[in-house]
Amino acid sequence: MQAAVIVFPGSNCDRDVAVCLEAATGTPPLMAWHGDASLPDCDLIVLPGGFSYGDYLRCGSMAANSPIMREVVAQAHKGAAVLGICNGFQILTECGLLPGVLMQNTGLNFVCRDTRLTVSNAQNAFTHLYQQDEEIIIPVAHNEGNYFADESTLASLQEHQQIAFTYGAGDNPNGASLDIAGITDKSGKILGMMPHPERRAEAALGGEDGKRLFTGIVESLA
Amino acid sequence: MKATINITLKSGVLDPQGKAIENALGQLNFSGVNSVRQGKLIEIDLSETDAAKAEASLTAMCEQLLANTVIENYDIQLDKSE
Amino acid sequence: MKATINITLKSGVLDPQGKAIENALGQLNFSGVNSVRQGKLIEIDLSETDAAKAEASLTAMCEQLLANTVIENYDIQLDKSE
Amino acid sequence: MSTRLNNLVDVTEDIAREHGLTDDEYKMIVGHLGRTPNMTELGVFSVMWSEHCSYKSSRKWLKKLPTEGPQVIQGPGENAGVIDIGDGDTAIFKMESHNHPSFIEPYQGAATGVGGIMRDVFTMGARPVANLNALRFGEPSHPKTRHLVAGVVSGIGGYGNCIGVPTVGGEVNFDASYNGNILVNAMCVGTARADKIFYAAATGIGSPVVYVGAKTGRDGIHGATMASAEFDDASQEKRPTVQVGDPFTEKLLLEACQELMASDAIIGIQDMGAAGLTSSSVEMADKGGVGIFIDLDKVPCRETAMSGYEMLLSESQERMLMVLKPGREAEAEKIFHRWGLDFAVIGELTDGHRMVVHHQGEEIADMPLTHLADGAPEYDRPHVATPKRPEFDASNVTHPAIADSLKSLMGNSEIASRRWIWEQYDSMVMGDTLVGPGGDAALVRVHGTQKALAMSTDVTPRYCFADPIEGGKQAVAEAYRNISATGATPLAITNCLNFGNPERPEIMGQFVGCLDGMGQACLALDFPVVSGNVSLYNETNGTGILPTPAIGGVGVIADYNNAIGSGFTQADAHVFVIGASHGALGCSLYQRHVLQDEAIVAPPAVDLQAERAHGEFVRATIAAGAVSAAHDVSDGGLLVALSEMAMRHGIGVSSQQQGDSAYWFGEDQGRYIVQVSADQLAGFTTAAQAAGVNVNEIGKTGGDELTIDATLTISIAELTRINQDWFPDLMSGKTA
Ligand SMILES: Nc1ncnc2c1ncn2[C@@H]1O[C@H](COP(=O)(O)OP(=O)(O)O)[C@@H](O)[C@H]1O
Ligand SMILES: [Mg+2]
Repeated sequence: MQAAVIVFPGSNCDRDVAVCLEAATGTPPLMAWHGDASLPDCDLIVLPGGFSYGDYLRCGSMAANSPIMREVVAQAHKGAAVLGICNGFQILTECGLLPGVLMQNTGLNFVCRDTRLTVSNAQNAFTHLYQQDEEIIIPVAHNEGNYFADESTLASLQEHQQIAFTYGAGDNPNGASLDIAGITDKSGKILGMMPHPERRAEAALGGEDGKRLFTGIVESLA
Repeated sequence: MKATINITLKSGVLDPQGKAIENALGQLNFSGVNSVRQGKLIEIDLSETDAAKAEASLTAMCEQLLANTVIENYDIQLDKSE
Repeated sequence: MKATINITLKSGVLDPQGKAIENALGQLNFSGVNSVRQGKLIEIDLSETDAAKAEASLTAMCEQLLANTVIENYDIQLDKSE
Repeated sequence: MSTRLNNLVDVTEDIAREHGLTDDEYKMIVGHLGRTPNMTELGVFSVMWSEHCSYKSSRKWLKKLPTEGPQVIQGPGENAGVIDIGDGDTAIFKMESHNHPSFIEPYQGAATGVGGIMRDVFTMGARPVANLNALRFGEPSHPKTRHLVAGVVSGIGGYGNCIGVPTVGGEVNFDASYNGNILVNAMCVGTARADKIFYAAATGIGSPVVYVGAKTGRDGIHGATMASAEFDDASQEKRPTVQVGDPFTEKLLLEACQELMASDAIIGIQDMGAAGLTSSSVEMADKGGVGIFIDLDKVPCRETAMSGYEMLLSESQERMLMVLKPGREAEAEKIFHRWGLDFAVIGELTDGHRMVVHHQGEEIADMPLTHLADGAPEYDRPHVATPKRPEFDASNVTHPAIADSLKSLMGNSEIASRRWIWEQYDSMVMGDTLVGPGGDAALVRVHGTQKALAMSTDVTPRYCFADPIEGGKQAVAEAYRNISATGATPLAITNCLNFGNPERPEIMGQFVGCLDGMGQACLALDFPVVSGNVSLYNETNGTGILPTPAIGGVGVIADYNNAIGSGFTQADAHVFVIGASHGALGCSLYQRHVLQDEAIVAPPAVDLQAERAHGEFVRATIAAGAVSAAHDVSDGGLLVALSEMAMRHGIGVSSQQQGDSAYWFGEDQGRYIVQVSADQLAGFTTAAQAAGVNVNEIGKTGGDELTIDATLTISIAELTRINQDWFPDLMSGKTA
């Protein structure tokens, strides 16, 4: 199985997620540079957290327009699984692979802390190792994680079971609509989420709740 | 040719920054502030001298990069004085 | 009375945002972009109907809160049409 | 202003004074040059001879600090200190102030402070792995405080979060003495392999001098001089010199430098910090014993028509100067261009120990390097020792009920949870943060190893004010204690010495006293100084800040699985106090904030022998598995420490110990509270006897309350609420 992590200038969770992918697959992922116009065929493409291009205009907007993203979109259309974490989620919405947009946190501050998440759909390619409605703890770290979409988009997300994770009651760190923490496309193979599963994939770092996401997708793709 | 692009949130989209400014103005005892919205201002200096061409190019920039049309409107003003 | 406040960086102050947009536009093959600067746009709706008073109050708001006068300039435009 | 900053203006004594030079200093410069300096040369001399760059008031005393030990690879004198952490790994760290810029523009001031200290660390070949910050603000109720706190915190977060280095610790105090002069001290810790450390010294006549990073603008010209001048109300006028940080560019610079450092193309490298191109080129050439030629026409500029003076003194951020091996320029250029950064060969090393600068085809400066680098006069400023204070007078004091005092302390500005601050910092990025903010020392794993670094910043300014010597000792001892409480071995410290105007003998006396105390503690605890920074003239309208020698300590634990936390982890465990409790209320938070007694009395004395013995005992019992949680006793004394241990994981504690307010809130030094599980009890007490350490069982863990028989019962939930609410309430304008 071939996994790749896209490295944008300003990505800063690329190494963290590579460590988790290597633990799950047994081999280090391919680290793909943003400026490359081509990308070997991949089974899983990860857009890591960070501040791509400084996130200076809108988070993820410049990365979404980078050469490598044309490749990522093309491979996604051919069926590759895509995981966008934090900044990666922002990039996925900016490039249209996922609907909606991530706006500034309603608290107006960057927030880094553990959050309680509910696995709202434990059926997709990423989440199948969790129990439906299981509560897990995964940290967030972002300034723009407030998921927003219009009413009809939100209704459609619900209808097609595209909401993968929601923040636990009273634990929404950013004001996201419907407490949305992560969504997928209709196929369930493209997942974008604000919380960082790679930061909770090892007991020494506080817990292993994030680990099943990586082992889960690797199993699905095997 | 210089252009100014105003990027504002669509009405109906919540604007926490605007709201925060509104509250802060209240705390500073400015009264009679009915609402505040915050947007972005982008000033671009283009080599293009033809207004129509400049406008077309700026529109493309807004659509592709500068604005997220899911939540934002944009308004292009060309400074034709030069 | 409605007002629009444009807040821009003073000249000479580093504008990483503008620079980044400039680079991104270049990557998207928009040519002839000489420079980009990014600022803020604040739209305020005031109860005040007297233009002079509104302007005075807006100036105070800019000085105290809206603009960081260490590095930013502000420009107030009143919409007198109403 | 820029029109005057060029060589068309003739230098006069008045202009020299405007540059912050005394008449005598100016005469010395004329003497060294053998002529009147031109404007550019005057600018260069003035920044190199500023307090900030030359340490002219502090050098004499800094030299007395212990800086050696088997663990020290590089002590003071480089961009950052380097210590050996075993297996060929090193930790590289330093702390630096950005006080004045942060007062003028809190967001950018703090952000560029973080950016600057990170460059000091990665310049040496290290990858930064942790940031800490020591902050002091004015009274919570002061009209500027909230704005400054909000700006500084978001600036620190804005920079560190973006570049992707976790901010894992720090400290915050509020005191009226900082109303007009906040302190923002940033510390960065990095790691590198011992055989891949880079130094500033430039050697090899003819080697190319290379500029990389961001372009040069008119940012912060005279920033270095400004940091050495007292504030007055008119200083608002100096505003346009504020620098703006660009963390994205710094991230690119970090990655590009790391990539080039993997090769052997670099001879010397130095970040452009205070006094920018000037100080970096002077320092590199002087350390290498060579001369340097610079052609300013090659310098990448962001603005038009910059004079040579402006280019040399600009403090634009995110820039580095390197000397490469001849012939390696192309390969280096390729790397920097790939990262989208400027790269320019701007000069070369020369023989003769001079700095020669050309601009627009003309020679605009020619100066002897020795006099620039080390030529500033060293001042032995008059100092008067701080008078010894009386002991705290306990007679005639009416003590409130202990429960009320505890609640008041838990919700006090000095003890209230700092969560509001540290939730704005990404404390977990890089995937190695084992213990982030909120504990004693932070613990960060050395990537890919079993080792972890323990880090803490500490100083208690109110002690330093009352007794600089004891306060200086205490700051070092507390850092030692915080690190020991995790199980890690304290190895070395950095410092940031924030004081008022050194031209006032009583301030100089504080400085001398604090350094004396620090030095004694460093020696006694084997905890040498490897880097640091001095910030003087922290005064507004003649009122100085509390003396604030912030200490940043670093330690290591060989296997992070053996490290422990500061909170109770189990019920029915035994709780011991290590060290004697005499009820020292002098300068305690209890005296200040509960009794509202502002009298300046003697702070608790620091027994360095006991500190060392207790620290060694705690580490040994942690290593032996006898102690499963440990917390040092500091601000607020025993009862506050117990509460903190209970709140951490919501596990209560009950005590039969009978004690008065002095017992529960006294701030005697050298103490820890530890948790010992029932099956480890015998081993623990035997070890204590063998070590001759005073241990005293005061209670047992369990339940969800803090209970002291016949004295108080408070739920941990209530303590937590009181402790958590203060900061958000302050920042939302509810209190203050
Ligand atoms: N208080 C101090 N204790 C020990 N070393 C110090 C102290 N202050 C400064 N130094 C050392 O002096 C050197 C110059 O410091 P500084 O000017 O702050 O560095 P930079 O040029 O990076 O700004 C550094 O090596 C620093 O570690
Ligand atoms: Mg330096």
